[in-house]
Formats: sequence, structure tokens, C-alpha cells
Amino acid sequence: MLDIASKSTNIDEAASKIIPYGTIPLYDYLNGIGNICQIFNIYVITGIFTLTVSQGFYAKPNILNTEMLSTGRIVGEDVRETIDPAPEEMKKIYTLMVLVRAADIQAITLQRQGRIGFYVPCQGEEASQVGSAYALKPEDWAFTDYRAPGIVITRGMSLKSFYAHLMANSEDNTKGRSMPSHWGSKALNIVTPSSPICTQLPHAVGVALGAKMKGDKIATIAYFGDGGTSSNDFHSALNFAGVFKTPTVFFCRNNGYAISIPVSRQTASSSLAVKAVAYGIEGIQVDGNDALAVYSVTKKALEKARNGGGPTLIESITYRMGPHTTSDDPKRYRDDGELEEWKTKDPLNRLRSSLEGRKLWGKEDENNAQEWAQQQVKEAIAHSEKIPPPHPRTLLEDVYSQPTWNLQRQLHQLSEELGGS
Amino acid sequence: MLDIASKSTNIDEAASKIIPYGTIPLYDYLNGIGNICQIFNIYVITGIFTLTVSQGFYAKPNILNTEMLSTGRIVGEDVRETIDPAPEEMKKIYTLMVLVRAADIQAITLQRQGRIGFYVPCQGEEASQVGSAYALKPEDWAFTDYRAPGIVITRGMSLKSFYAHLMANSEDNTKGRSMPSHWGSKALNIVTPSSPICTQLPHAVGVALGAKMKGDKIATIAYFGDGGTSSNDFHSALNFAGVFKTPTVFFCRNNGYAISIPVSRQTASSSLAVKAVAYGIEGIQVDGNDALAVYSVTKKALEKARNGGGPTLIESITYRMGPHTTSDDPKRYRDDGELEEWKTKDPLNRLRSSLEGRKLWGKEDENNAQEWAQQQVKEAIAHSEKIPPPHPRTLLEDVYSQPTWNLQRQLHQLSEELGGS
Amino acid sequence: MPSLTLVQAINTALREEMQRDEHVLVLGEDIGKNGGVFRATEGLYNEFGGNRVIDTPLNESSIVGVSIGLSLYGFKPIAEIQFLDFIYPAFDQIASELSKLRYRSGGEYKAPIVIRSPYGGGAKGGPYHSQSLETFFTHIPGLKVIIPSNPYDAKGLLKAAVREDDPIVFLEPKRLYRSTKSEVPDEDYIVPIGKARVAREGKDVSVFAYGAVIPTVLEASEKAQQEGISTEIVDLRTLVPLDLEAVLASVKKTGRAVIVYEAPKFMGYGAEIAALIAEEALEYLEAPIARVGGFDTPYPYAHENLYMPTPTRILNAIKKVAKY
Amino acid sequence: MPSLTLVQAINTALREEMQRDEHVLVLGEDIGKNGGVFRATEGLYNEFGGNRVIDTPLNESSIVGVSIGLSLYGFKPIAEIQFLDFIYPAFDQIASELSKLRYRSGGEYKAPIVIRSPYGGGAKGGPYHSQSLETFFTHIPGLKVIIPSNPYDAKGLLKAAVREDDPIVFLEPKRLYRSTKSEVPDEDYIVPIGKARVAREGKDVSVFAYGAVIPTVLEASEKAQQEGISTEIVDLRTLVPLDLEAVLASVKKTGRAVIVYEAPKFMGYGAEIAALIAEEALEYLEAPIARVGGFDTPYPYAHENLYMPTPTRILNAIKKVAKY
Ligand SMILES: Cc1ncc(C[n+]2csc(CCOP(=O)(O)OP(=O)(O)O)c2C)c(N)n1
Ligand SMILES: Cc1ncc(C[n+]2csc(CCOP(=O)(O)OP(=O)(O)O)c2C)c(N)n1
Ligand SMILES: [Mg+2]
Ligand SMILES: [Mg+2]
Repeated sequence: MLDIASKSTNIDEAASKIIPYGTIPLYDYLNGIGNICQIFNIYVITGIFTLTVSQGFYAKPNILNTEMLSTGRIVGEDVRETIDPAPEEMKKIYTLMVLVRAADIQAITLQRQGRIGFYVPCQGEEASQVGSAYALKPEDWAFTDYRAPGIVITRGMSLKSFYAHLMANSEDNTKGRSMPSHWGSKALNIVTPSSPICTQLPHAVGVALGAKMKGDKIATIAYFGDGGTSSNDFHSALNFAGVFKTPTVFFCRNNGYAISIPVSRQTASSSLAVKAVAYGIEGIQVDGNDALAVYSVTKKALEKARNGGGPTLIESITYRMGPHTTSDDPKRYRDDGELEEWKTKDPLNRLRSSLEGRKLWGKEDENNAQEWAQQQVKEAIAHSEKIPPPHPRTLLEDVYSQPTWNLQRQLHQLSEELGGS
Repeated sequence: MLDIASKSTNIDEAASKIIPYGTIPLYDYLNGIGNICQIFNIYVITGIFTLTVSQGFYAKPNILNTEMLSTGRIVGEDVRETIDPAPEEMKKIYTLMVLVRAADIQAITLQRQGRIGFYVPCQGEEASQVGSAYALKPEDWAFTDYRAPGIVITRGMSLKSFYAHLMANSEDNTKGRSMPSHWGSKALNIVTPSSPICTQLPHAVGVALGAKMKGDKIATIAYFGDGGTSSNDFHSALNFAGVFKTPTVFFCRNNGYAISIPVSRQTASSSLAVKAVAYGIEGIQVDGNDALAVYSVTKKALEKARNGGGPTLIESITYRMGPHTTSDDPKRYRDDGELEEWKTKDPLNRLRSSLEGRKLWGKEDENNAQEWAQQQVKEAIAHSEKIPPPHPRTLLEDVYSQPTWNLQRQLHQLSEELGGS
Repeated sequence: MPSLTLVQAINTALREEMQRDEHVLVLGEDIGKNGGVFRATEGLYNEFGGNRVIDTPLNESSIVGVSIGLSLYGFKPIAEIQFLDFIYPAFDQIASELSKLRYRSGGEYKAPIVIRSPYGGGAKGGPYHSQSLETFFTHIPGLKVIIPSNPYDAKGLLKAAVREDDPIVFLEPKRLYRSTKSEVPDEDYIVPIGKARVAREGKDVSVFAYGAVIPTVLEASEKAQQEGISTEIVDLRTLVPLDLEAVLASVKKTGRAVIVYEAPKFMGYGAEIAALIAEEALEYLEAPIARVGGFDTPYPYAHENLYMPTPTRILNAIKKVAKY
Repeated sequence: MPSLTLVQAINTALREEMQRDEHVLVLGEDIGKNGGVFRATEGLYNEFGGNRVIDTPLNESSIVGVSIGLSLYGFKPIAEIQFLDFIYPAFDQIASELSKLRYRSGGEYKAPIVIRSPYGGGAKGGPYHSQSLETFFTHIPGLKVIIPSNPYDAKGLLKAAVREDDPIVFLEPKRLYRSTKSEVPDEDYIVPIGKARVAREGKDVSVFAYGAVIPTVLEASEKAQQEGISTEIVDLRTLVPLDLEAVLASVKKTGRAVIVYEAPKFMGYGAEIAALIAEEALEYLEAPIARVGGFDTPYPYAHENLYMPTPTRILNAIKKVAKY
């Protein structure tokens, strides 16, 4: 197996040394240097540089011993054949990633300037978030956590709504009630998240069970982090989903850390995907910095779900390039070197050079995309900053379908305090 | 693979057809008709009739597909060589099982007569409970649930204490506070259990971590049921134990049901032992009606734990022959036929005929053991029934190290109410 | 009019609501073939099948969490927690999710499920099959909390709960499940949420109580009557939203208040009743308020009859307050 | 005498107790190299190493459950819950296990661990990084509950908690973590558990409060003084066991009581204070009791300053009660 890590080269560049681009669009290099293997009903896509460089992620950096690998079925081929997106789609995925990156960087800036209170950046995870969300249909339901810019934007949230929420203004879907970075939208089937880890997973199972019972051919997807796999509701939800074979995709964004805790302190399992075995469901590990691989794997899992094939656990291996949140200082617990190494695997560069290799993308396309993204962000912020905060009365609303007597009284009290406003 | 189930013969009888008794004491037949296989770090002891007859337990009755099995390591041999108990020990295990059976049956009778309030029978599980507890050293710690007669008696609880607790009299270790069937004893390192499922597991991990940190070579064992594997704390405890490699043995009494719910509704996983994979620990499945197999597997896991080898999940496949508790009516959810079938695999008959085959046990031994057990039970009950209930004042004690003012007042109030007693 | 036990009234309400609306589901542990460990769901599995009467894995968090999801998709799940003592694994789902979803989503999402669970002592259940945990739920904004004390109210309140557009914690006093029968109309009726019931009119002392202790309170009240004290018993029925008007009306009439509950006294629900009276009707009080609660201990097995508010303890409080 | 912030006082107490007794451990999420998200454990990992400063997986149930086990084996674990809002997954361990172990085992076993957690609002944390959940713990017999309001008490109470033989929930007002510094002795001292502190003497109105709201109460009290109302402020410090004597002494002196807390008003801890006064000191009351709590809603993000008891709201209550 090639050890690319030690050379610390660009991943696509490295891959290009094995198989020429352009002819075999997806998993080209995968079949060359990695293995995809079925153990029990776990698919594991190994190799792919990620694993060789992810020292510190796991106690045992190798997911499976080779003896096991040799019994596995290579599934790369049929994934590629059935799910590779059309050239226009690939470009759209890339363009969305550019937009998400721009929106993300601007949000951090706004937070640093005190113009928004808090933000959870997603830099480094654009391939995981955009690639997977792009595979969803509008009628599918998404359950996210706080690290979701790529998901909500891909799903169609306007940047105005995106920033309205971050600024907690009166156009915020949550009416300024949720902490920033908890985007929700009924119109987009994104259920407004809470902050406790993985509590959204049973909901995704419940909606999926409901759809299954009604005979609706939809799927649900639940996003969470590597740390989330330790939570109670990871267990409760995956177990329930396994028993009832619900059309649910559990998408684990394994970005290496839960705040300061590396995955090796989170679990002793050989991977996160392998945890699917405990629930009798399919597990698959994918290179989370490869947008097209993420897209394909997610799309396949969604289709399987819609067609009655039950749930899938996807472990998408990626890296959080920024801080945990705007309140965090990763220098306290991470080596600079680690970040530098992952920078060479930036998901945007990765997909761009892949597109370039396929002759689908040039310098002008790039300039256009970047400019367009900046423009979008600028307009949205200009708009959102003009919107006033929610009315204080909203403090007392939406607790129940109808306000109870104590809420009525408290609203009255508040109004008096604010001078009857 | 032999299908013994369809013949519904006595299991030892069946085994005798393959390999003669007496010469190869343990796992004789196992290697003949079953397989023990290591996948990841999961040991699975398959075959052993249990699996062929356990239809309805799992969605997929076969634990592993044969392709996987073929890659596994057969560990039966070394288990046998290192851990087979001496003849005297085997007889002791059997005698304990006779005692437990007698104590159990009598407890049910007492409950039916209204002389104790509630009881959780263990008939059918004697091999799992006695076999595993016999492998413990006094300095090891046991964490049980409510279905533990075989464990606490094997660990050395006198039948007087056993019934004192069931009768909630003033000799009850819990001072009449716990519901019957929640035996605890500080002297025996049995931590008094609660009723919520699997909440004892993290404690077993904590004690084990403490011992590891102090360098004490002890192990902890935590008992729970098949239903328990769905609980939050199964997940939280095994995951923690895996990360910290604590000397903990997780002993799952898979008796087929959680009250009325069969294992197939509890999980879609191919076995319960396989859930160990999710925590990077060793999992092993054992025929829970074979006391010697249970003993060996548990002993090995305990020794591994004491020697720094980390935790093990043992799935002991057995059957609850009686009701869930004295409040339950299994006819509502189980076929009579199922029980009849399992009766042919009664763990007492099983070990007895094994001992007979080894020429270690005869009719007289049996009579003596039965008589002794009856006598023990009789004496204990005669004693316990004379013991008065705990003093009402105990209601208000042991909430804190020292009573707070409100408890002092409430005690005063109660005393007045009871006429200053 | 049929005479039903409280648990039969619950069973009837479930059946009728499931017949009325095919979106109504029940889910929980052992509620299918087994009909629930208290038989509250008896017969429903046969009538409605396994898609509407769903036996779940042993995990309360997913029982509630999946119910939330089902509700988001348009179903009306009624989740059974086998004993209220076992609701803790679902606490995160209840406190973080169920109660806050409507608010945090700006009103875009809601999950008006019903969680029903037997609670309270008197069944020789020891520390973990006896607890009264209503305090917790009454302090979580977004939840409504209902506790019936008799078969008629049980049916009418449960039917109201199923039709309510808010999440509801519905607690059933297990020791009253079969203690008596009373007449329960065959027809469809509801008992409105948020309305207390004057269980007995009186003029000297108001006794506020709910659920499992109501029969004991009636017994104590009977004895007080024999000693010449007339008590007015207000069965609160809905703990959230509390029928504050009924509480204040009664205390303004009698000038004396005793509050009875089975949960540990300290921070039991009666504290809120007492506080509200002290805030809103202090000038009417002719005597200190008296609370009779369980002891501030875990729930015991032996001597549970001394733990639960006894008729004597209630009577003593009534007398003390009356004679002040 | 060094001047410390509240979080520095916590850090100092932890360090000193770990130096004093090698059985004292801290465990939780991000408490090691990262020093805790609020830096309460800053420097401890370097000083005491990974065996005594243990970063755990993301699971609060095992943080508390494993701490119970460590305690059974003779250690003294101090478990950090990163935000009190995230304690729900540990609720079963706290309510079913930690609080009841001594009682249910007939006194044979005990687990006197300390659970510390930042609580309360004012940090722009929205619904899930702001809650005040003390009600829950004060209603669970077997637990003691402590909430300091200043650096001196924080150090002294935490040290007392670590030495106590009972399980303790120790809640730290996060918005006071760095809001001011004050003098904290270098020496070893403890502040006794179960004793309230008169933060300001006065004669017209008693104000009972604790933790995060104390500075706001002081501000309101200052304003009241300017309007000629003398308030006595009782900082309860220990919620369980409550210093009932101090409460009654103050209310008997002033005849008027205002209770301030940040949790939702309904069934907030102030309800118990009000109830106890109405039971035990009613004859001294010259005015209705007034409670000032948070709104009966989830905790909001925007406008949190209007949600938390404001100086104005407290002042209004003081004036209303004073002028009754
Ligand atoms: C139950 C719970 N405990 C603790 C926290 C505090 N917390 C917020 S994010 C986080 C780390 C999550 O890590 P991971 O699941 O890997 O997701 P990531 O942030 O890396 O995307 C923690 C501990 C929480 N939100 N919920
Ligand atoms: C958290 C929780 N939920 C529900 C219960 C009620 N209950 C008691 S035993 C039991 C079934 C347990 O089954 P299993 O784990 O297989 O053990 P077994 O009783 O078969 O030995 C249930 C549901 C409980 N004790 N705790
Ligand atoms: Mg992460
Ligand atoms: Mg079982």
C-alpha cells in the first residue's frame, strides 16, 4: 500500500500517479491503492490516504487486518457505474462548496467583529457536507447538528436566511430563539436542531418509520460527529433503526476531534463505521474529503433506504480545519503540523483539480465561481444587517399551541416593563 | 452441521454420539459440531445446539456466515487445557446449581403463599449464573441485576441472608429498603443493585478503572440481560471500558426474552457478542446451559482482565424457563413448545449427565445433594420467618451520612404517629 | 353505563382514540401481545396490529425520540413508559427535545405526543417501581402534565390529551388501577385539560391534591367531618397548566389550605401551590399552610404504608390548620 | 491575599484538594490538555497527569456512572459536566444510582462524588447553554446541592464539597466566572455546607437568592435603598440542605419576603422557600410573598437580558412587597 502521507503531496496529484484522470471518474485511485471490503454487512472503503495519515484518530490506524480484507468484495466498480454524477452536477457541487467556504469565512469574520454572537465553522468539511446533502431529494428530511453550513446551503437555504439566523434577527426562522448555527427550515425539511449531541438521531428514525408506514418513498438523513458515536442516542437510534429497518442514513462527520478529544479517546473500535455491526445494519467508511465519493456513497445509501433496504451508517473521514467553534482555541490540543498536512487535502482543491483533470473546469470558471460567491455573501449580509431584532414579545410565544395563564401574565408584565411596547 | 434440534434429544446424549465422554472434558462436542472463530477480536462459539434451536432469537439464526468462520481461529483447545476445573470443583458447581434450584423453587412457592412480596426466578439460568460466578475470586467485584440467585449464592451468600432479603426482615442487608430480588452484600463484594436496566455497568467499569489505577489485580463482572443490550448504559459502559481497557467482564445472560420481547425485536445484530466490535473489545458467545463452558470462558476473561488484557463481552445463551417475575404470565407471549424444548436442555441435567459420564457422580451423590439442598433451604426459611421486620425508624436513615433537619423532623413526626415507639 | 376500573378506562380511551383516528399509535415495552405489564393496552395489538401497537427495544430514549419523529411525520404517538421510575433514560429527549422543539424552531415544528406512565406507590414496588416524579415535568416549560384520580377522569382526560396540540405527560396512579370501579360513559367525552374538580365541597379547610392520594384524602376528610371539620377537596387533575382560579377560589372561601402529595415533600409539587397561595391569597389565610408529602427519602419497600401520606397524617394536618 | 475570579477560585480549590489527597480525581469532557471549555481545570493535567485528570468520551452517563464506581473503590471523583444543560444523559445515573445507593444498600455502599457544572444564562448561550436546573436536584433525596455566588464562597464551598461524605451537585454561575475578582485567601479554608450568608443586612424586606442572580439582587437592593427601602439579602449558598433557620430568622425580622431565581418561575426552587415560609412563619408576614423568576419558557437566545430577572423586575417586587 502506498504511503502518500509521508510525502505529504496533494491527494489528487498523488492519485494521478496511479491512474490517469478523466477516464475513470470515481474511485479511480481507490481501486488502485485502497480496498473496499465487506465484512459481515459492513462495507469499508479503506486506503485512500486518509487512513494512512490519520494517525491519532484510532488506536489501531488500520481499519481491518489484511486477512479480513482478502475475503471482502470490491464494490467500487458498481458504485461508480450507478451513481457518478453528470458533469454539470459535479460542477454544481464544486460551486456550492465555493459558496459554503465563502459564507463560512465571512461568518467567522462577522463573529470576530462582534456582529454575530457565535459561529460553528465547517472549513475542511465542505466535501462531506455538500457532497452528502447534494444526494438528498427535496422530500427527504435532514436532521443536522450545529456544524451544518454546507448541508443547509446545499439543501437550498438562501444566504439571507443563513445570516438572518446567525444574526438572530426577525427574519431568523427560529425567531432569534436558537443559538446561532442551529439552522432549521420547515420549507426545506431541515428540522431545527438542538445542541445536545445526537438527540436528533431518534427523530430521524421516527420520521423514517412514519414514512415507511405510510408507504412514502423518502429517506431521512441524520448528521453528527465522531464524538457523537459515544452518546446514548447514537446507540438508541441506530438500534431502533436496525430492528425496524427504517429508511435512515446516519451520516457521521468524523473530523478527528470532539472539541479537544481525539477519536482514539472516544472509542477503541477499529473504525466508526464498524459500529454498524452492533445494530445489524450496513456500515461504510468513505473518504470525506472526496466530494464525489461522499455523494456516491450517500446517494446509494439513500436509494437503498427508499427502496426498503434499511438504514446505513456512513463514516465520512475528514478534518475540521478551523476551531471547534468561535469560542475554541485548537492550538491548545492540536499540532500545527497536523493542520498543515490536512491543508494539502483541502476538499475544494481536491474536487477542483479533479474537475480540471476531466477538462470540466478552467481558470475562468474558477474566477466566476469565486466572484459569484463573494457577491452572494455580500448581498446577504447587507440585507440581513438591516433587519431588526425579533420583537420581545416573541420571548413568550410558541411555548404551547396557546399561551397558558402564566405566560399571558408574564407577557403582560414584560410589556409593562418595556413601557407597554 | 448437525441439526440436533429437530431430534430434540438431550444435549449431552447427543454429544455423546460424537465424542466419548470422560476423556475430553470440555468443548468435546464443540469442536465436533460447532465452531469457535475469531473475527476482528470477537470470539464466537457457535454450533452447540443452542444456535440451531434458537429460532426466533435472532432475525438470522446463524451467527456468522461460513465464509467468515473459515478464517477464524479455533480457540476451543486452549480454553480446555488451561481452564477446565478439577473434578471436585465440577462437583461443587453442580451442587451449587442444585442448591440454587431448590432455593429458587422455594422462593416462588413462598411468593405464591404471600410470604414474600415478589420474586425473580432464575430457573434455566443456573449454569450461566453459577458457572460464571464460580470463576470469580472473593476480591473481584460483582454487579448484578435482579435475576441473580445463582450468582449471589455461589458468591457465598447464606440462604439466611438470601431469604432475609426476600422477606425484607431486619436481617436484610438492605434494611428492607430494596424490592425483593435485589441482593447486595458488602462482605461479598456484591454491590446492591437497583432496578433500572444496566445502570450498574458503568459502576463495574469505574471500580475496574480504580483497581487498574491502584495496580490491584482484580476484575469486575457486570451481569445483565439480552434486553439490557438496548439500554443507554450498555453503550456508555462498554465504550468507556474499551477506551480505558478496564478489567471488566460484561456478562450478558441472553435468556431469549426481555419480559415479552424476543431478542429479534431487541436488535438486528447477528448476535449480542458481536456488539463488542463496536467498542473495540473482545466478544465471546457461549452455550449458557453448559456450566463448564460458562465457567471456562468467564475464568479466562477474568484472568485476561486481571492481567491487563482489558474487557470482554460474554454472551451466554440460555433460556428463562419460568416467568419473568412472579408478576408475569409467559403464556401470553411464548409457545409452550418452546419451553418443552428447552426443558430437554436443562442445565442441571446437562451437567449431571456430564459428571456421570466422567464417573464423577452417582445416584447416591445426587440424593445427598438434593437432600442437603432441601435441608439448607428449610433451615434458612425457618430462621428467617422468625425475624421481625426492620424498625420503622430505618425509613428515615441512610439518606445522607448524617440526617438533615427535614429528615430529623420527619423521624420525629413518624415516632409520634407510631406512639413514640 | 359500564363500570370500569381506572386501567380499563385508560384502555377504553386508547381503543376509542385509535378507532377515531388512524394516526394514533401506541408504542412501548411489552405493550403488544403482552398487553402491557398492567394490561393498559390489552387487546389493542389484536385489534390494530403491530404497525399501530409497537413493541420497542428496551430503550426509553428511543421510545420518546422515535415518537417525536413519528409526530413530525403526522402521526399521534402515545408512548408508554413501563414505570415512571424508568423514564430517566428518556429525560434528555423529554427535557431537551420534546418540550423545546416548538419554541426553538420559531413555531415551525412541534411534536404533540402523549407519554403515559404508571406512577406512585402502594404496589410494593420498592425504590424503583413507586416513585412520584411529577415535579420534574411541571418545571419543564412546553410540557403539560395530567394526573387523573378516578376512572371517569382517566378516560376523559386521556382522550383530551390525545387531541391536544401540545406534548403531554400523563401519569396514572398505579395503586388506583384496580382499586375500585366506577361508572364510565360509553360515549365519547373529554374532560378539559386545565380544569380542577371539586371532589368534595366544604367550608373550613381546603385540601389540594391529585392522583394517587385522592382516596386517602377522602378518607381523612371523612374523619375530619366526624370531628366537625368541613373540608373542601380540590382534585387538581391538571398540574400544568394549573387551574389557579380553582385553587384561589377555594382558599379564599375557607381561608385554610392543606396540600397533599406522595412525592418527597421538599420541592414536591405542593410547594408551587403553597407559593402561589402565599403570593396571591395571603390576605385570605387564617392559618399557616400545611403540606403533607412523602418523606424526603428514596421510596422504601418495607413500611411503604408509613411512607405514603397516611389518613392520620392528613387528618392531623387538617386539624392543625383548622384549629390554628 | 490574591484577587481571583470565580473560575480561578474553582481552579484553586480543585488544585489544592488534589494536592491534599491523591484520591481526588477530576474527569469530564475536554478537561485535560484543553483545561475545560471554561478553563476551570486549567493546568491540572500538567500538574497531576492523565490518570488524575481524565478526559472522557462524550457521554455524561458514563462520566457520572464511572465516577460512582471509582468512588466505590475509594477514589474521590469530581466529575465535570461541560454545561448543566448536558446533564440529562446522566440523569438516570444521578437520580437512580448516585442518590439512592446508600439508602437502598442499607448503608453498606455509598458514592460521595462531586458533580460540578456551569449553569445559568448571560453568556449568550441560547436554549442549551444557559439553563438553571437546580429544581431537579433539590427534589432528589440523597443529593446535596450547592451554588456559590462569589470567588470566596466558591473556593470554600468546593473544598467542603470534596470532603463531604455525600454526593454533591455543585453548580457554578457561568456568567460570574470572570465578571469580577475578589480576595480569596491562599490558605486552606472551607465554607460550611448548609449555612446561608447574609450578603447585606437590612430591615424592611428579606430577599432570598443564590448563585448567578446575587449581583443583580445587590444592584436592585442598592436602588431600593435609594428609594428608602432597606433590604436584607440572604444568599442561600446551599440549596440542600437548606439553611431554614437563616430564612426564618430573616423573614421574622422583616416580615416581608422576595425570592429571586433565574430558572422558570413555576416550580423553581423559590417555590419551596415560599412554601416553607407560608408553613412556618406565616404569622410574621406583613405582605404577600413575591417571587421573581425566569419566564416559564425555554431559555431564549435573543433578548436573554429580558429573560433573566432584571434589576427593575426585582426592584418592582421589593417595592410592591415593601409598600403592601
Ligand atoms: C450531551 C452533550 N454533551 C456535551 C456537549 C458539548 N459539546 C458540544 S460539541 C462537542 C463535541 C462534539 O464533537 P463531535 O461529535 O465530534 O462533532 P464536531 O463538533 O467535531 O463536529 C461537545 C462535547 C453537548 N453539546 N452535548
Ligand atoms: C430502564 C428500564 N426500563 C424498563 C424496565 C422494566 N423491566 C424490568 S426487567 C425488563 C426486561 C429485561 O430483560 P433482559 O434485559 O433480557 O433481562 P431478563 O429479565 O430477561 O433477565 C424490563 C423491561 C426497567 N427495569 N428499566
Ligand atoms: Mg468531531
Ligand atoms: Mg432476557
